[in-house]
Order: sequence, then C-alpha cells, then structure tokens
Amino acid sequence: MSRNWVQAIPSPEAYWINRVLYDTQHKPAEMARFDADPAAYCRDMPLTEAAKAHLAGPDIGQLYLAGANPYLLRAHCLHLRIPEADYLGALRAVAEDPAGG
Amino acid sequence: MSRNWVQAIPSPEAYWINRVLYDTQHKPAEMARFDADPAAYCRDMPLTEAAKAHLAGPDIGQLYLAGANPYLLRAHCLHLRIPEADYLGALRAVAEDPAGG
Amino acid sequence: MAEIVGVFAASHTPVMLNFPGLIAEGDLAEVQAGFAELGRRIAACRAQAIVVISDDHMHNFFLDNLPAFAIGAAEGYETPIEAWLKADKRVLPGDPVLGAYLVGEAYEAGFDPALSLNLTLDHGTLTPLELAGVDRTTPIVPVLVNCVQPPLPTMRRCLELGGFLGRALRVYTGVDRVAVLATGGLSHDVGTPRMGLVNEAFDRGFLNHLGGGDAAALLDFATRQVNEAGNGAEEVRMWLTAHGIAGPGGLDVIYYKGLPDWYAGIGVAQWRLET
Amino acid sequence: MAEIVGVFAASHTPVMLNFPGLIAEGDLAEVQAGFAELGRRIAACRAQAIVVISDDHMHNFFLDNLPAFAIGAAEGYETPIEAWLKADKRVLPGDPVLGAYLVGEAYEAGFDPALSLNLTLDHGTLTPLELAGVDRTTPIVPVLVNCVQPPLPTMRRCLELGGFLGRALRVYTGVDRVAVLATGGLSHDVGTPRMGLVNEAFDRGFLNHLGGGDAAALLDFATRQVNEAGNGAEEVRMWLTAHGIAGPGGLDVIYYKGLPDWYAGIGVAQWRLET
Ligand SMILES: [Fe+3]
Ligand SMILES: [Fe+3]
Repeated sequence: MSRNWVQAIPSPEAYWINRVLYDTQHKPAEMARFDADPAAYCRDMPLTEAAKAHLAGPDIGQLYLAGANPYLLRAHCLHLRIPEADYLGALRAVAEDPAGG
Repeated sequence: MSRNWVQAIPSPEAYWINRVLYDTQHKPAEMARFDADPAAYCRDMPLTEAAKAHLAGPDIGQLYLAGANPYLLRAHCLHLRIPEADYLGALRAVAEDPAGG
Repeated sequence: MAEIVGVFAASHTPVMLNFPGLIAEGDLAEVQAGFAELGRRIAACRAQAIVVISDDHMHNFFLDNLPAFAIGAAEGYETPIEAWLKADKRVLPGDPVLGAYLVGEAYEAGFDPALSLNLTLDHGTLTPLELAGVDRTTPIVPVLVNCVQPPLPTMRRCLELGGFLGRALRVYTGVDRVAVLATGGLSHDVGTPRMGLVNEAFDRGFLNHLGGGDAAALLDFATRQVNEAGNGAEEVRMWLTAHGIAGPGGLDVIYYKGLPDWYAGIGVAQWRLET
Repeated sequence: MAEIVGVFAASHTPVMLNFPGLIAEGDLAEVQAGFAELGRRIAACRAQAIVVISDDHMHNFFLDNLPAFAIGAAEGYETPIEAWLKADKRVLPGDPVLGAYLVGEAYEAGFDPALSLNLTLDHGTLTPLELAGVDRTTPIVPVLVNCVQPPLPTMRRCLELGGFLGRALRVYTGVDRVAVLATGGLSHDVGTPRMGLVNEAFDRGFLNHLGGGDAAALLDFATRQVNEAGNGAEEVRMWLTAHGIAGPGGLDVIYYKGLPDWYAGIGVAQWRLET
C-alpha cells in the first residue's frame, strides 16, 4: 500500500535537514551562505554525514527518503533551478513501486 | 476588582511593542542596534508615536498600560539594568489602586 | 447574530498562477470559468468577513512549534510569502475582532488552536482568492490546518473544528454576514515519487460523500483512502472543516477535473445550507 | 503498560537561583528542605521518564504562533534560555518516543497541542529540577501550557488535558515507570503594579481544593479567584493538569509559604495516587 509520508514524525536527522531547508528559504543571509558553499554551510550543523552529503549534492531522492519535508524540498529545488524533469526523475528513482502506486 | 491582564488579546500597538521587546531579547544583533540608539531602532517599526516614545524612554508604566507583555517588559528592564526599586515604582505609579488591590 | 451566507471550497496550487498554460486550452478555459463562477457566488454573498481555511506550507510554521490549528487575529496579512509566486504583493485585510473571538470561543469549547497576530500568507490562501477575483477589501480570518507535515490532526478532528466554527459564527454579533472558503486538495502529490498523478476515483468519491449525509462514512473514506490520493490530498481536511461548518445539506460541485499537468485534481464547490 | 509512579508540583521562580538570600535565613533553610524532600521522593520513583509540565515565558513562543499547549519530542533540550539565569548551561535529555506518542494520542483524543522538536527551556522547567537535585540523566518530556499571554486556555481545559495525559501514559508501553512534575505558581505577580504581593488565602484555598475530591469546586475556585492572586498565579494551570493526571486521591503538601521577597507563594506537593 502506498503511503503519503516517509516518517510519522521527523527523525532527529530529518529535523536538521529540514532546518537547513527552512532557514535558507526564509532567511536571505542563510541562503546566500548556503549558495556560496553548501558543504561549508552544512559542516557546522548537527547533521549526519549522510545528510551533509545529500544536501551538498543535492541528492533529492535520498533527502526525500531521509524525511525531508516534501514542500521544503520542492521549494529548495526550485531555488536551485533544478529542471523539473530532473527533479521528478530523482524522486521517481527512489519510489518503492516505480509505477507510482 | 483587580485583573491580571491589561488586554484580553494584544492590540496592534501592543503587538509591535512586544515585537520590539521579543526581537531584541532573542537576537543579539537586534539588541545591539536597540542599545546603540533606541529611538532610531523604533523609528522604522510600525509603532504608534506614543509607543516609540515609551520604548525610547523607557516609560515602564506606560508600556505596561499599553499592553506590553509583563514577562518581556521585565526582562527588558533587567537588560537595561534599571534598579529594581525604580522598576517597581514605575509600575506601581500606574496602578489603579495604589494599595495593589 | 451572524448568518453564514455561503460555504465554499476550492483547490489551490501555485501552478494556477505560475504556469496556467501547462494544461490544454479547453481545460484552462473551463477551470477559469469554474473559478469565475466561484467569484460571482462569493460576491453575491455580500459577506462582511470571509473565514479562509487553508494550510501553511512550512513558511510561517516550522517543526519548532508546529500547530495543528492556528487562527489569525491580525489587522492585515501580507501575501504571498513565496518570492517565486506570480502574484502582486499585497495586504489582505483582516478582521482581528472576529479572529480573536474565534480563538477565545475555541478555548471555551475544547479546541486548542494557536493564536497568530502576524502571518504572511502563502499561495494556499491567496490563489483561490486571486483566481476567483474575490473583492480585495473584504476582511478575512485565516484558519490554518496542518496538512503538510505529520503528525497531522485527524480527519475527524477537522470536521469537529468545523462544527465548532459553525456554532461560534452563528452566534457572533460583530457582523451580520459571514462567508467561508476552504482551500486545498483534492488528490495530488507534492515532492513525492508520485508527483503528477491524480486519483479521480478518490476525488469523486470524496465529493460524493460530502454531498451525502453520512458523516461517519465521509470520515472513514477520507481517513482510509487518503494514502491512495497523495500527500497533497491531506488537504481535504479543509473541505472537512468547511463541511462541519455547513452541515449535511448537500454539495453543489461547480467544477471538477483531474488535471495531471497542474499536478492535482481541481475541485470548486459550494455547500447547500439548511435554512 | 506504564505505571505513573509519582505526580508532583512545585513553584518556580528565577529568584530561587539568582537571589536565594533575599528571604530570611530560616525561610531559606525551610524552602530548600522542601525542595530536597521533593528530590528524594522523585528519586525514589525510579522513573524512566519525567513529564515536566511548565510554561514558556515568551522565549520559544511569540504572538506570531502562540500555542495553548505544546509537547516536546526532541532528543534533548538546551537550557536555560535566559542568559541572566544563574544555572549551568546544559542539555536536559529528552524522550522523543514518548513525546511523539503523546502528540499523536492527543490528536486522536481531541486535543490540539503544537509539536515541538526543538525547545530551549527556560527557568520554568529548569529551576525546580535544579533545586530538587533531580537526576540529570532521566529523560524528560516537556508539556508547555500558555499561562503568560492571553488568550489563555481555560482552567477546565488544563484539567482535561491532564485527564488525557493520565490515560495515555497508563497505556503507554515504551517504559514501565513515569513520573510527572508540574511547575509554576502559586500566587504571584510578574511585571505588574502588584509585583511583590502574595495571596496566601488563595494559595491555601487552592491547595485545599486540590486535596479534596470536588473537581467542579476546584475549577470554580481557580477560574474565579485567579485575578486576586496575580498574573503569575495563572500558572496554577500546570497544577490542574497534574491533578487531572493524578486524580482525586488527595494532596500531600510538602512545603508552603508565602515568600513576598521571592515575589511568590511557594508550594511543593505530591498527589496521593489511587491504587
Ligand atoms: Fe497546498
Ligand atoms: Fe513562571
């Protein structure tokens, strides 16, 4: 059966991923700092090493699976000007059932 | 009969007074800017002229009557190092019943 | 005592404003006609205030303090918060007295919404108002329901919130005429592997249940089926809240079509009010 | 299924830590002995988690999004948020599983608390833990009740929240032993013209009602009399929530005295649990 959400409540790792996504979208200075060097921005956050790598990539599919809020992640990808087909493709590549069920 | 609160819900004026008190207490850069020149800090906020004057003073009694949250106002006065007797005196001076009833 | 002069619901999506032309010309004309009809009906209500029930898409609220329900009591609301949304920056006028009344009555009635005196509203509230061309001077009261980040309030609780809102509005003496607009849904996915799918069977089943008189069946359907309809379909909570306000008088579906190129099942509807 | 192994309440005030010597030496020894006894009793509970019910004094929450109730589900909580509080900076360990459970059960049971995954706790939560010397490794779940800025949740609703928490905790399977500590009150004023007054008649009346079995009389007393006891007395909401958890088995007052030089009526108590 399909499910709408990866996590019933954000894990600690997901909290910090979402914190990065939220802060950068809502505070221009944070966004500028992130854009200048995503890896450096993440370095001092209490993120897991995996999350740091996924954010710096970005690895959209892995961020989704790790509990990134889908709305925050979508807005982040719009900001990064990731082409829509690439964005959708990255998500679909991690679907349990590629038919979308 | 005495009442615990001046306002049942913050007025728009009280919202912005409290916004100044809250932001300065919780954001060091805001506090530094306020401390450097309270009147200048308030100038660009959507405060009433009366509220700007009360904050710049500060006029503790008038801020209380205007709906400043008592917890935020107390912490603000502690930050300003207002002597406890002066602080209490300013509040008592605006009491409806000076006996405190 | 206020009369509830109209209860409406409409889907929202940023695509409506940013890329309307992604759907076929005929579809675009039809959906625009549906929203125009919504606008005419809202205007005909001559409401003195509109309670707009929507969700915050992780702009005003975050995981540090994520309310199940929030009610606005500000004099005005800047909008939109999304820099990328193709809409005029403007201020929606608020009705702070009605907002404060609803928060206070909620606390008396056993509901625990957060109070908000400052919100910058997002496309959820704005886009249906824009597309329907709702008069820009009518004050609103935003009611925000968490549909975007679990844990979510239950479908049942959202219906119950509507029941409370209906009772509170009907005994409010501050205005004579209040309208209600719920926004969100129907089936869609945002930022999931299913994004782009719609589930017309879910949408039509849900609309049918709203039109029927069986609240238990409605809640059972929404609760059990929502996972087949996408994370965006969690926004049917707003339709349930509107249903709780309106009561089981029936639903007039002004427009419905699944529009995968807009990423959503788009519905526009009005409840028939028992008189 | 968890056993609720102890339900306690204690007043909090920053003065306890910052300027304990403002009161007479004999009073200080007595109040310290009261908190030490609280600490011994909490330790004897051997609780695996402590639900700490307190309020946020406008640090984590503001008027943009002011929750009536919030429940924490974080792994840990930095404290204190007040730079001026004389207490070690430290991290209180959290029980995120129990916190998440309580939020989810609350939504099922018709309560609408905000979820918080990140709180920097203030003196309200910290000072009684410090004074009682509670073991620093026992995980906590913060439950925060708005007592500091109207509109406030009703006294009745706070008691009902306790009823819910008690039921949810007793069927929780994640731990075997849970304790509850409510903090705040009793009569006092903060930042008002009455600051420095205490109302011993209110405090003793309230403690008597908590010890008795008449919930209606308790709520009536708290609701009607709180305006005679100061804005800080609004914090009796936390005692009511604890009462709702414990039930009407009676109250053992460990310490009570009005201490105007600490600006508060200071009480420390334990509920007698029906077995
Ligand atoms: Fe939406
Ligand atoms: Fe307090």
